[in-house]
Amino acid sequence: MSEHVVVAPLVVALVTAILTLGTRRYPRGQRAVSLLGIGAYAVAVLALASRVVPLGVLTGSGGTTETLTYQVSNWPAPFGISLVADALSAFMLVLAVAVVVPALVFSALYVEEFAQRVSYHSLFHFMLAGVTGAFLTGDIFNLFVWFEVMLMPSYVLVVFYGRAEHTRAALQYTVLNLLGSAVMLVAIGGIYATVGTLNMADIARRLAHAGEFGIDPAPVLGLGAILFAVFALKAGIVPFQFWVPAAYRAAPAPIAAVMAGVTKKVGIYAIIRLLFTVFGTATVGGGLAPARIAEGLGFGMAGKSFLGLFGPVLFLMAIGSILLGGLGAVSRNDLDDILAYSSIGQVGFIVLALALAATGPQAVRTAGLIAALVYSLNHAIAKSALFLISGTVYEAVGSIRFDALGGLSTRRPILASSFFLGGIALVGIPPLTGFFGKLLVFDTAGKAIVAGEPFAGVALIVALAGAVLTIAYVSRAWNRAFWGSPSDPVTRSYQPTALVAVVAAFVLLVAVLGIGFDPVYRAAEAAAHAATDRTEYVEAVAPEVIG
Amino acid sequence: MQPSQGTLVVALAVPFLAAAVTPLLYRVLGERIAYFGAAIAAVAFALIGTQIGTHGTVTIPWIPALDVSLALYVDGLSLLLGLIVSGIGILIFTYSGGYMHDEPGKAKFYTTLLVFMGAMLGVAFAADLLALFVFWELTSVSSFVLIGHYQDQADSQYAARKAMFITVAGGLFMLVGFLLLYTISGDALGTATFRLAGSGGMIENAGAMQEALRSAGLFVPVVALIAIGAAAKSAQVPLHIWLPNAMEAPTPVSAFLHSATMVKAGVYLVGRFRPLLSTPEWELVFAALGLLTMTVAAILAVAADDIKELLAYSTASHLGLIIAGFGLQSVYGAETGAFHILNHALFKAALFLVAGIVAHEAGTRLLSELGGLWRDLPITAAVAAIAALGMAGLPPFNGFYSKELLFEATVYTAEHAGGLWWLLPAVAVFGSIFTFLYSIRFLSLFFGEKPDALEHVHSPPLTMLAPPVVLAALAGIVGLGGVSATFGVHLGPLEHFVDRVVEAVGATDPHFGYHLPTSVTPAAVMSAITIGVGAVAYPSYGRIASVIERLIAIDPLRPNFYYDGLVGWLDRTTIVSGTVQTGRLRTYAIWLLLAVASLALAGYASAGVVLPAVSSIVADPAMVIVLAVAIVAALAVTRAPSHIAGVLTLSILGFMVAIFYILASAPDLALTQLVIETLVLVLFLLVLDKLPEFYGEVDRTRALRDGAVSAVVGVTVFLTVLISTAGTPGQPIAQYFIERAGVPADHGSTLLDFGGGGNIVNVILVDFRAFDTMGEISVIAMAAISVITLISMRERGESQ
Amino acid sequence: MSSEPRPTDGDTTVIARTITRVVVPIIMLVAIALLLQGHNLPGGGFIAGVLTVTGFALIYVIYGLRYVEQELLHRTVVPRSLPISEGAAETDVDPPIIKEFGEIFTVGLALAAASGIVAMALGFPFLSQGVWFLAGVPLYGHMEVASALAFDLGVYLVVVGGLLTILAVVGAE
Amino acid sequence: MSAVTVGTPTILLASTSAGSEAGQPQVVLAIVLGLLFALGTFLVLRKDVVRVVWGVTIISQAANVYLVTMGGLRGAVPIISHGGAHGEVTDPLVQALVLTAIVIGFGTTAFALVLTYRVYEEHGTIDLTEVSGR
Repeated sequence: MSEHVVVAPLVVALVTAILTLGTRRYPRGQRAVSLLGIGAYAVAVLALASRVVPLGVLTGSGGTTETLTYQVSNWPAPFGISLVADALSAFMLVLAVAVVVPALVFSALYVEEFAQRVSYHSLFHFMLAGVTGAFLTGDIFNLFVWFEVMLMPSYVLVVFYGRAEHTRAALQYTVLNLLGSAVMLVAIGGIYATVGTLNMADIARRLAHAGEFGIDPAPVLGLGAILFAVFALKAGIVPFQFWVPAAYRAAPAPIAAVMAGVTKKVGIYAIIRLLFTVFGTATVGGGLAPARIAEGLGFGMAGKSFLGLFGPVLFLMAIGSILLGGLGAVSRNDLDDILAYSSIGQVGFIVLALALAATGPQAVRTAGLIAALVYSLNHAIAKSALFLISGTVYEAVGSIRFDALGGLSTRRPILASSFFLGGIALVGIPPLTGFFGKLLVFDTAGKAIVAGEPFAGVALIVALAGAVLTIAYVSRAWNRAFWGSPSDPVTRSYQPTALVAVVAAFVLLVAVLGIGFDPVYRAAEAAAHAATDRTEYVEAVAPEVIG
Repeated sequence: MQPSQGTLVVALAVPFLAAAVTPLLYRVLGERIAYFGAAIAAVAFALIGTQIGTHGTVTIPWIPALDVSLALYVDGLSLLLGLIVSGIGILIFTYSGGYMHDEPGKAKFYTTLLVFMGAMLGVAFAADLLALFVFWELTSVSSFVLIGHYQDQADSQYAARKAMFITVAGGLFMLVGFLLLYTISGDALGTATFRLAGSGGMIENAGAMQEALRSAGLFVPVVALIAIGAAAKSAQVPLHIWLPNAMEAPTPVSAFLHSATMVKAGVYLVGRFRPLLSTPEWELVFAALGLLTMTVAAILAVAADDIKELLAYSTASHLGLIIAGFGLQSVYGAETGAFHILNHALFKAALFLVAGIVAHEAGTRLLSELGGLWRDLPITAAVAAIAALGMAGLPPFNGFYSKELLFEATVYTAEHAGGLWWLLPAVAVFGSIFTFLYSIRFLSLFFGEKPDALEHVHSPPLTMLAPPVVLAALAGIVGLGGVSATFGVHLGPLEHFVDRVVEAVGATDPHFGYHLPTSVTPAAVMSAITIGVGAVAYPSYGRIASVIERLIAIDPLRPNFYYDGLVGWLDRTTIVSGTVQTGRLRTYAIWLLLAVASLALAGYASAGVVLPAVSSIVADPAMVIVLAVAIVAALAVTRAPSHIAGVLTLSILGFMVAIFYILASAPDLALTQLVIETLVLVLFLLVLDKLPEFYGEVDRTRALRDGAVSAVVGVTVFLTVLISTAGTPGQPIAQYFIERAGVPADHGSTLLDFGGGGNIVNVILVDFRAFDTMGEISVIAMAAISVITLISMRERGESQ
Repeated sequence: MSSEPRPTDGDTTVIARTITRVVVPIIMLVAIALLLQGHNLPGGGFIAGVLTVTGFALIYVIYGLRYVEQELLHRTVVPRSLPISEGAAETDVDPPIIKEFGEIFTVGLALAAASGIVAMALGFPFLSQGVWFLAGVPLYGHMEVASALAFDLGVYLVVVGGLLTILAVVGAE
Repeated sequence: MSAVTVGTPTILLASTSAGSEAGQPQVVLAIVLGLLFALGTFLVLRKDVVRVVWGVTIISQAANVYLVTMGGLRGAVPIISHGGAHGEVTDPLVQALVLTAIVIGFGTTAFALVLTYRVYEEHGTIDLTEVSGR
């Protein structure tokens, strides 16, 4: 019960945030606390992850994954709030660590002194606490709270550097997310009213045995769809992507890195958790009309499961995201802009894998989830690294607009090589992690085709089109910014050595994890199994029954 | 004999390791780094050479979880390619030592060239589809970097991007083909495997694989996908367009990557897959693709004025020849492909190096500005003669024999299949005529009159001269082997080696031999026609070239029409930023709200939610009044004539909500709401004090549209409330809190399993769900910091 | 408008000032009562916190911010032309009063988090609460002490500090 | 770890007691909430930033009312004296949730207001049609 290792990452992030608030008068102390805090956070996450997914699982030498639970305030589930650390949560937490550690180190060197003291570190750690809480919690209202904890700092961090366009971006971002929060409350309230509980494991169990609990699961599908929409808003999937480009461009580089790398993945995580763990086996009596239509169109398999609705929805959203992100990115004239649009498209690939997972038979489902997770990991690392590189370019040159860049590859070869590595990881060149992401998405589509899902062919074509668009915009960014004759600003640029060192070390991860892909795959596999194993999840939380 | 794992691994690893140290080593060695590269290539060549005669697979595990290994397979085909790559590598590195003398970016150049060589060796030996793909894409990436070597030139950038675009995208198609094969292998072999060659691989079970592919209806798609990958890499029509642009690279790169080795990867792939997929469909796809390319590219070569461009089109054309050979199912087809890979590598690399010498020493690459160079460059001229005549397919030079084989193969197929298949030999001859024409035209730059504009041309340094001489000598020896074989003296080792290649591409029990024609065979007649027509047409070369030029100036026929159109559109399109991401919050909010509403409604509809029957509308009259006032207040807010009026009515709404909470037995909420509402009012007044009065009169159509959106949202919420209040879940968890919040009648001195407070709401907040509260107070603290930050950070920091 | 008298200052009537003077202490008292009784009767950290802030807000609206700072909190008023220049005081990122409020919510957060961590130290999960019944306390005789009170106090401080900060910053503009 | 002993589930209350009124759809509230959301939406779509903030405020307030409604509107004030509950009390859980939501809502509203002020400072207007632009 008192497995404090589960709550440790969250407590560390919270305490660090509070300490950085308390040390605002001592800038050096504050920075030291912040950096130590992120180190402690990394240790806490790794300790948790190694408990949940033992090393043996990663090396393939045996061992089994565990699902750890923790009842905050010592009240039993489902009455108290449960924290659940299974392989999926652990995977996402480690992904977060991979991004936030370099991002914070980068920030300490990059964000100006004054800004760091005002609030930067506290906001950063609160945001991290929100992310951590969202990954760990097993309670939907608590999820709302941690979403808010994550969003509140992100609002102001978007507008951190005050300029007209930043303010505009923040206004849009804030208003859309406030609407999202209100909508989320409605969904949570509705689910509570119809299912009678807030605990995710309990919801899953009650939905699976609706009759015993006297529940009519029918309304839950619609309410769940509302909840899903809120998650999609966080993940920036079409048609909820509107805030993404402006917000990412406005945010300081390390914040854009964390938002694209981590907070977006919170949305993805929540979608996986909701659709596959909580709703995975939920069915409604009577006919699911779209499911029947889908049946006619060949989406088949899911039958009357909730996924019968979400599969096609995810599919359409994925297609929209891939095309919109790709076509948006390809003509932009500014590094951050390209990266922001690109992140819409890249998340589309993740969602595409999820769509295939939602509609396909079990083998395709597992493959799709693994693909989505591996793709998420690559996107987190590569995209965050690219945002940091863009920040470094800004620091060195004073602009990230193409018309002011050019010739960086001769002037700043290490920085340029870092961008190149990150860029081709996005494209999916082997043996980088991005390749495995694409590979597994394609493989899932291939499996679905062999399994006789006609729409899988469309998925494959869209994925190929998206990949071609990725080549187009990455190569264009490279040509415009890094090749060519050095522009005046580039000629006058200086070498921010420490920043370059951070980004170079960070971006190497895409190669290291690609070449040593085996443990990554096994981790994703364990996470995918955890995501679909509702029984294990429910049994680990073991919500009690009254009456 | 089994190949040696250690030897192979070292041969493959050495180039990569060398690449890793090259940037540092360059600081020590400077220009001499070229010879370091040559030495590395020589080491690889020697190591691979020791494996001649072996056959089999060695496996190094890589990703056991996916059953992917770096399996290396040795047979004739992989040895052929491996030896070409490392052997020509030696010569190219040596040549570069002279050629790159004055060029920028040498450290990057040699590093990339070494990486490329390693990757190409990987392509040659990989037995696993995934490993093959890894190396395959690495060659594309190194090609990108090398084509863009002169990175400040717009042409180089264009060329590099185009090459990357086409080869990497083509690779993705191929990857899909590989994955389909992988999935199918699960049906065919029991367990899914990426293993292509070697024991337990797909080729060994070709029959079962074909059957499984067919029953899944995937045979043709897989062949097509692999064809796209191969065509992209080997510059087959219509994906050939990147190759002429790739000539922007330094000449050693053109010779190495874009004629002798990298472009051979696609051809190699076709050869490798031949034993697995060779069927009538296969024959149709690749014979057609190959012959089309052979002809079209040869025609385009005739129109070229730049010698490197001519050679580039010629390369595409010859690769087409090889593909056509591998496409044909007869043993002659296999022999054509196998033998021509070798011949082409020898003569084309030599020609490129010659072109490099000419460009380097004469300062131009335009045929129209060159001529009569043999006086200044006699050795180069001799090399060019041997190589170009081989390219033309003139006996007794090496290219002649492989072209004879192609003719033989097409005639064989036509004789057996009849009908339209007779087009094959016709097209082969037709294309070959153009090959003859441009080959002679290339050679002509050494003969005839030297243009006045051309100054004295220096002879090249030895490092640049020796490599083409070696290549031409080898080409010459291969050619002479055919002559001597006519008299019974065979070039045994070579013929034996080609035998093994032929075997590797799927012919059983081959007996390869080549010699000059000794009787009037159809192939000999076709050769005679080719040469005869070519010789007759050559005097009209200028006219033919200008006809072709006029033809390819017509847009739909222009080779780059489609690529430039597509990429140009992509680079400028505002389809997203102009129509979707408009920057208008209104649009964004409409999409968000409508999407949420439609998701919810779709959910209700598809779950078949039945609206609850409303028997009677029982409602507390007080509540009805309060809510009615709230609605009126909200309405008034929307119609408020000023900000102040709006805020005041807004707070009326807030106070009504507070009263509602009282009626709903929620005193804590009511208190909080009341006080918060006051604070909000104060805050609004403070801020509004500084804002301009702005009412934004609403125009009618917009109001209607917004009204419709609002109505949809309203109806969705209405339904949601109706449906969810009708729910009667058993055992709601709230009961637990009611029971456990208080203090039980009997208790000890400490109480842990009860809340111990009378106010259940407060006990939930500070105990049962204190975790929520912890998050919530964090939000409040952050709201405060955020407000401070908003104010104190304005006008600060980065401006973009 | 920083150190200038607010236009409203002149407008507030004597009645308003007098009423404020009477009402505010009552509000404060009620707030503290609400905080302490919150566990058993309506109230608690939130309500008490927002009520306290309302009291301050009332003074602020009637008397102006300067009064709050100078007379109530004995702070010198610096021209609050935010953003404060970096050179002004090396350690001050906030204007004085906001710094004070900032400390209040920081302490509140720390208190709330610490109460949770203490539970961990005692071997219970994060944020576990307990109640102790003490016998023989003078005057009360029988008294119950809820650990949740510490947490609630933290909540109170955060609400007071946070909301006052917002009011002060907005008002200072 | 004595609190762990809570683990043994005891029959606390008959499950039907709280749900006795819950099955009755709240038509009046459904209409009111529908209208509030609709009016809030209408405001969010205006070009005056202040009105947009009002709209968001109304919507989040309506969401809170909705949440309270979800607890069922019958029953006594959820305050109990020592010794346990007597009589039927209304669902305290939703009230606690709404309390959390109200306070969070205040924080975000305050932020949105200051942001509005910033928008005015940066753009010299709070007309969204002028503020937008790509």
